Amino acid sequence: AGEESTGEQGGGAESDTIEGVPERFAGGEETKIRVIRKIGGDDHTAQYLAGVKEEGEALGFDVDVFTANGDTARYHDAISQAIDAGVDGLILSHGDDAATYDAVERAREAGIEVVTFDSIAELEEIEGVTLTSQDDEALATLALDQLVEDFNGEANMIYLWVDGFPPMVRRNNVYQEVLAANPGLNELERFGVASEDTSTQTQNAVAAMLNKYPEGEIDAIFATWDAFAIGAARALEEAGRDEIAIYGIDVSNADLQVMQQENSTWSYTAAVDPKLIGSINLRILAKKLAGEETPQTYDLEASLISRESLIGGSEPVNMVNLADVIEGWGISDAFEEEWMTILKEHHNQ
Amino acid sequence: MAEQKRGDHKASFDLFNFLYKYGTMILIVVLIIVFASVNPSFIKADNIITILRSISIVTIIAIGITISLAVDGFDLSVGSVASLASAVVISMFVWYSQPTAVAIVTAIAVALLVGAFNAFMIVKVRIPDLLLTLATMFIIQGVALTYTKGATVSENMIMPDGSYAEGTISSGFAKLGQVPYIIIIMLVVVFIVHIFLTHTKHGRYMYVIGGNEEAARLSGIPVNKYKVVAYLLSALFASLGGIVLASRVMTAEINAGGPYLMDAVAAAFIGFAVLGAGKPNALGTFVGAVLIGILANGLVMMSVPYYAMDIVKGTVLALALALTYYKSRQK
Amino acid sequence: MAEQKRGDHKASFDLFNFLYKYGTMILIVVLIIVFASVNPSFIKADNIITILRSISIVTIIAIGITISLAVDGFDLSVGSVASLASAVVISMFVWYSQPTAVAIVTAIAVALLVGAFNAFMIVKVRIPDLLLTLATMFIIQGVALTYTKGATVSENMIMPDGSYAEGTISSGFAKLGQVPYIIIIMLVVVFIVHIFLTHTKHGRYMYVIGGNEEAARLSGIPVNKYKVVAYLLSALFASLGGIVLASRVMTAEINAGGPYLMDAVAAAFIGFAVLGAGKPNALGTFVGAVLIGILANGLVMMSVPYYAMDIVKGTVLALALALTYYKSRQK
Amino acid sequence: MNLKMSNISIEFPGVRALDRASFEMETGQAHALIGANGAGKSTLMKVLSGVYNHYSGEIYLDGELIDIRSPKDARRHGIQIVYQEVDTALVSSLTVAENIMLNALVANKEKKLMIDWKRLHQQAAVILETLQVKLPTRKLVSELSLAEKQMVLIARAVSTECKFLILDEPTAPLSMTETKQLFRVVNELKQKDVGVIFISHRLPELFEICEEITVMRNGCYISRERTSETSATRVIEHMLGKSLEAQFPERRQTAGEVVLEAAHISDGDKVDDVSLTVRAGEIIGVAGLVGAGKTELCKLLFGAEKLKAGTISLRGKNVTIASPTEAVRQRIALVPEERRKEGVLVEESVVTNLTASSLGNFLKRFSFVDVKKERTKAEEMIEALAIKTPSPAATVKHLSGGNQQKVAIGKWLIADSDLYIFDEPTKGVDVGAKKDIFELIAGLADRGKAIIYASCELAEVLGITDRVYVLYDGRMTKELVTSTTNEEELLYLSTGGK
Ligand SMILES: Nc1ncnc2c1ncn2[C@@H]1O[C@H](COP(=O)(O)OP(=O)(O)OP(=O)(O)O)[C@@H](O)[C@H]1O
Ligand SMILES: Nc1ncnc2c1ncn2[C@@H]1O[C@H](COP(=O)(O)OP(=O)(O)OP(=O)(O)O)[C@@H](O)[C@H]1O
Ligand SMILES: [Mg+2]
Ligand SMILES: [Mg+2]
Repeated sequence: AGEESTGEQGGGAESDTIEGVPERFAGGEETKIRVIRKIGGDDHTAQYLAGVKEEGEALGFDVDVFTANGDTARYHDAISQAIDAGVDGLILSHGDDAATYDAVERAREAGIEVVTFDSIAELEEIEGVTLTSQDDEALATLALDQLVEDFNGEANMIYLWVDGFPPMVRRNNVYQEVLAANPGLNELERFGVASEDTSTQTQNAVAAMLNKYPEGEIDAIFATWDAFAIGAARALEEAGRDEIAIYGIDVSNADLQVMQQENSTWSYTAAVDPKLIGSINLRILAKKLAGEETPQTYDLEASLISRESLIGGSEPVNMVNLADVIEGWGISDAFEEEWMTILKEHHNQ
Repeated sequence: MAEQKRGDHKASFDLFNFLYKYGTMILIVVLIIVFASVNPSFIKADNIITILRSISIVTIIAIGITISLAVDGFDLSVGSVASLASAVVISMFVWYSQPTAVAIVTAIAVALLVGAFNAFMIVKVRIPDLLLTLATMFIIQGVALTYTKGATVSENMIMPDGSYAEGTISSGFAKLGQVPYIIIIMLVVVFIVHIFLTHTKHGRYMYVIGGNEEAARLSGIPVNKYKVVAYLLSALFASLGGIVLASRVMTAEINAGGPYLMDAVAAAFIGFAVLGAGKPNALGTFVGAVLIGILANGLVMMSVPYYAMDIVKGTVLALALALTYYKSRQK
Repeated sequence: MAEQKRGDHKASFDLFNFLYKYGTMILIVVLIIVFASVNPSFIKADNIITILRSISIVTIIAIGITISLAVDGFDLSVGSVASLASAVVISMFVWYSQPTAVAIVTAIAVALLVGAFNAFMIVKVRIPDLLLTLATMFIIQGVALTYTKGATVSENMIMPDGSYAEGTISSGFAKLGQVPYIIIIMLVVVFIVHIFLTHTKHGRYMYVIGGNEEAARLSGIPVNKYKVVAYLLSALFASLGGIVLASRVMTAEINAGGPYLMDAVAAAFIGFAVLGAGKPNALGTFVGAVLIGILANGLVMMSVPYYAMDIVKGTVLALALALTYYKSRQK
Repeated sequence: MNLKMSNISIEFPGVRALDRASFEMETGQAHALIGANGAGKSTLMKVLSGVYNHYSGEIYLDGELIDIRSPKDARRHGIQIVYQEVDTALVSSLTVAENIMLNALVANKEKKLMIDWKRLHQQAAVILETLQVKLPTRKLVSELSLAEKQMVLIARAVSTECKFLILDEPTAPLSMTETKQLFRVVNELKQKDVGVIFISHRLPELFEICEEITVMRNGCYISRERTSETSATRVIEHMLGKSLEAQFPERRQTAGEVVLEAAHISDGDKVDDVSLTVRAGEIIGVAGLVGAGKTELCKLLFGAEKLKAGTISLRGKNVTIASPTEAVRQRIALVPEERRKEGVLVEESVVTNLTASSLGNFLKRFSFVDVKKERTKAEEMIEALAIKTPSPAATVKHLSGGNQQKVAIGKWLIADSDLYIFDEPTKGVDVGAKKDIFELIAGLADRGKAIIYASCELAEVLGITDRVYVLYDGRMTKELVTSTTNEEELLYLSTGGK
């Protein structure tokens, strides 16, 4: 503590410069970051945004977050506004429409650094943009491989999937491949909606399917989104059909809660920590602002969480202590630079 | 209109009268027959319970709308009130470790505050109900989001300060959303409100106010008081819907109640004509919800692609309306 | 009501009259001053263009609603019609490699079919507009979803048979959604509909019908014809909104138009009172949209958390309504 | 020109509203059409103006058979109508000029797309001028008085070719001066060789303005005579099918203790410093022209308007009547002027209407309505008042005007109030039903009820009341004892004389 106080007394002029960090941040001027996400209203969004905001504020940035709740034009309004406002960095999530290309191009022309998450692939063509994504292929493969293994490639399944979103399209591609490779896999029904009450609608729909297929006729449910998996899990619980196993994708606190419930049939879920995605997105952006090298694309690694591993311990598992159960969960030193630690410490005082 | 009477005369016109009264019922029966013949498990007890369970929340919320319609009002804020109630009740358990009674009472109290705000603005400031409750809808949506910081509230969730939420949802509360309780709650709500609206003085007054407010006022009926009560009841049932929803899903998802608005409105409107009531009524609302529930369930059973379901749902709704209104209002 | 006249008497009442007429305008000015003083870049040309662009689609759709309101109707299906039009126009380019004119004309034609369906059911089958367009909303949502098989339509998309879509969106079409064209389109729409409603025979007939349908019929105005036209126009502007939206985002996402419904309704309702019109009017609707747009933009500028924005939006809406209606309807 | 309707029949469900009715008249004169409530006057005129197309019978214009099946047909032949309920024909959200020029605009042959607003207002102003009516053309119709609205409709009627003008009960809501104004306009029209068909329940004015009179009863034509060659008693006999004995019942004077005393009350707007007292068993009149503030005074006493100054005491105790609910609790009853809008619940059954103000007396436990008790009481009342209704469960909107009024009164009889306020209870009611209503009111007074009777029908006020307060422009000009005054004095005071 003594050192610090002398440091502060030491040089009035230098008090503003921080040692050992890139020039860009040494002066301590404000760095304005805008995070704009097209989809909203789900837990993934809340965690992702929390991840970006936490990491950014730790680094002393001024982070504003916004979700357009699925309204594409509003999404673009927000991007335009950010460009007008002259922010330093922009993190765009779910820019899956063609117009995102122009938007990013304009941002780049205005000298704004851009990192995107789960957005259109064409953005690669733009100089200096980093495209990050959850590795959807890996997510789907993890879950489906487990399913195939558990049933030796012979199962009657319900497929919960909705079209219209790039990650969903990618997950479906894997699913189709796995189906083709395993003739014993048989899709009985499929369902999926993307709305504000996806989980409840799924719950009702799965309940109806359960009545249609009596015990023994369904082996597994493959849910390509946790909102589907939650709905399915509740439906199974309500119907007392614990013979059906759910293989899901994505995870949240509420999901972990459901998975850990007694008699829960949600056996596996493949996921990337959404909060971690947020943090890494921000770190990449910080590196860009610092003028450092960044890759053009980065896929976040996926893990498979099993129900067994969750209920093994003594206390309930949530998104924080999930790291204790799943190796490598929630922790990544990807793009973590020494100067970031210094900067965080500086702003932590 | 006086023209409606004409139906008494000719046999051909009686058909329309008949359809007006029984159209919705017939449609339900036809749907049941069609679905059951395609897939007999449709009419098995399990599935009937599934259907009843699936409509229970919509019905409870729609009953609230029915009451606001009875005084010729309209409450668009019910969906967001349900969201808020569900967030409050779960957070009471999870964040504040409150007992069940406190959690439920708090959620209802918050909803009643919203109802009181609606009533005040409509009755005193005289903003047209549709507009005001539209504004309230936005406000309460935002309040619910702000309250939960945009996150799903669930057991063991991580709090802003990094600690865990330690509260648990009581097992008693968890029962509310399960069969048979959830169905019983719905039936009790429908029954009570039906009795209230058709057999008590207060219900009678509400209809009278809905029919002609000025005449009701000059008959000595305390119009404003009843309107306030109607909006309070509307908020009460919306919060009950939200609480049952919370119990059914054991989490409070963001804007969880929002999507119920449209279905609840549709149920209440279909209910107008059921048995020729010609005005908002609890039994009719229930029948409307049943129609919507049967459709949603039967279509899944028939493996109709999800994206085509809205078409069928909308078409049947239009059909129900056409049956009800065709000729019945004709000159 | 005769009571309104009293306003002429006392000075204190004039204030309310003044607020009724200019309340919304004043609110807008106050908001501009507040936002600009917090962040001067709010009133820079760039940001004003951003605001105008952001409200253009809402305004175009709200103008359609305004026309349906003018004949005392209501069209809830505009959001889904916009979705459908956006899906059709993009698919015409991407799937069928059609020229711009064909793509646009097809999208409009499809929307007009929906408008004609609405009009037929409302005018001939006599289903109340609110109910029928609610049903249509579901149906068209489903039709749009089915048409796109639930997928986003965009250039180079993968078709069901595994091949790539080969069509491209013409650069001419891409311009529609860009500044200045998108703003020009909006202003032209507002201007034309304003002229149409206030200065042409047809517009006046619509107001007459909306004011007193029976009187209009007895005067020999072909009421049904105008109602049909109103619903067609409503669908037309909804599809125009959808087309502009498609051009702006260059893809057709599922249910892309859905979120516009509520904002468009709010804009049209706020517009009622603007300049004391007392009835749905195109300029008022534009002012209403400006109010909403300024709010949305200013709140982002002020770094209001996204989840609290709805609160402010709802509150200002309520405030605008309260300014408009308080005392103006008082006994 | 000669207009002739013959053998017109029309049926509504359960009602044969017109039964081979006929009617004949010439242009250039006013022709009265009279009959009891429900006789079919309005229906006949609606046939003539093309509202109904499912009638049988023929219509001739100058001996030539014409076919009228739509309002357009009627207008093409120069037949225009001003409806009994003016609001049904006006667009209140639009201006005077637009409302006047509506038909002209629609009929306009030149297919111009744009509206020339300046010309429109000029044309409207010209029409108003020819009728010698002063009205700003840019005013919204919603801001007009009832009489002004009527003038707008007449102006509209003459804006296009008009050979026959039907006025259905135009004077019912008009004041004396407004009626004079209307008559002037009618005479103006006669000069222009327009034939005016004049429906009214006020016999004297028919004799004043009309050359001929046609009487209808039960959907049938009864007689056509020149007014100069017949008399009121003869016309009434034709109307009712029997002669009418004394119209006003005998009154037994038994004024008891003071029930209501209002001192210097004002509503800050229409009613200004009014004082009055009513005793038990007494009928007091509130006389005044339309617009004098009678309705407002009645509503003020009933708590339906806010009291700004003054005090009201009931049975000797000062009270604040903040709402109609409070008034009912204090056993005050108001039979309002606007029957269909305020007096009855048109969409509800007769039973519901009759018990609306006293439902508290028909309850079981937990506020459950005792349906049996309620119905029994309603049936009693239906019988006592001789309300003509198919059943107690019938919807009130299907009843005729007079019977609706009886329902509106019956509601308060069941509530058993101490003070009854009647606001224009005989408006639009035929002479036969009027007599029933007078008897009812007198009966109430005989049973010791206090009664306030507000009306602009000065003759009726004189006939039924014990004392009269005259209202002029919201102020009470004088208190009179009925037996010592006459119509001239009332009229003089009502028009501002001191
Ligand atoms: N649209 C209708 N449907 C059913 N019955 C009707 C209709 N119009 C009129 N009637 C009936 O026809 C009869 C004649 O009614 P009409 O209105 O012509 O009477 P009126 O002579 O004008 O009476 P009033 O003096 O009360 O105005 C009444 O019994 C009335 O109930
Ligand atoms: N602009 C208007 N439009 C419709 N009705 C009106 C209008 N102005 C007045 N009336 C009606 O005409 C009647 C007389 O109006 P007002 O309140 O001015 O005078 P009043 O003295 O209370 O009436 P009255 O002398 O007939 O009892 C009332 O029943 C009122 O409802
Ligand atoms: Mg009549
Ligand atoms: Mg009056």
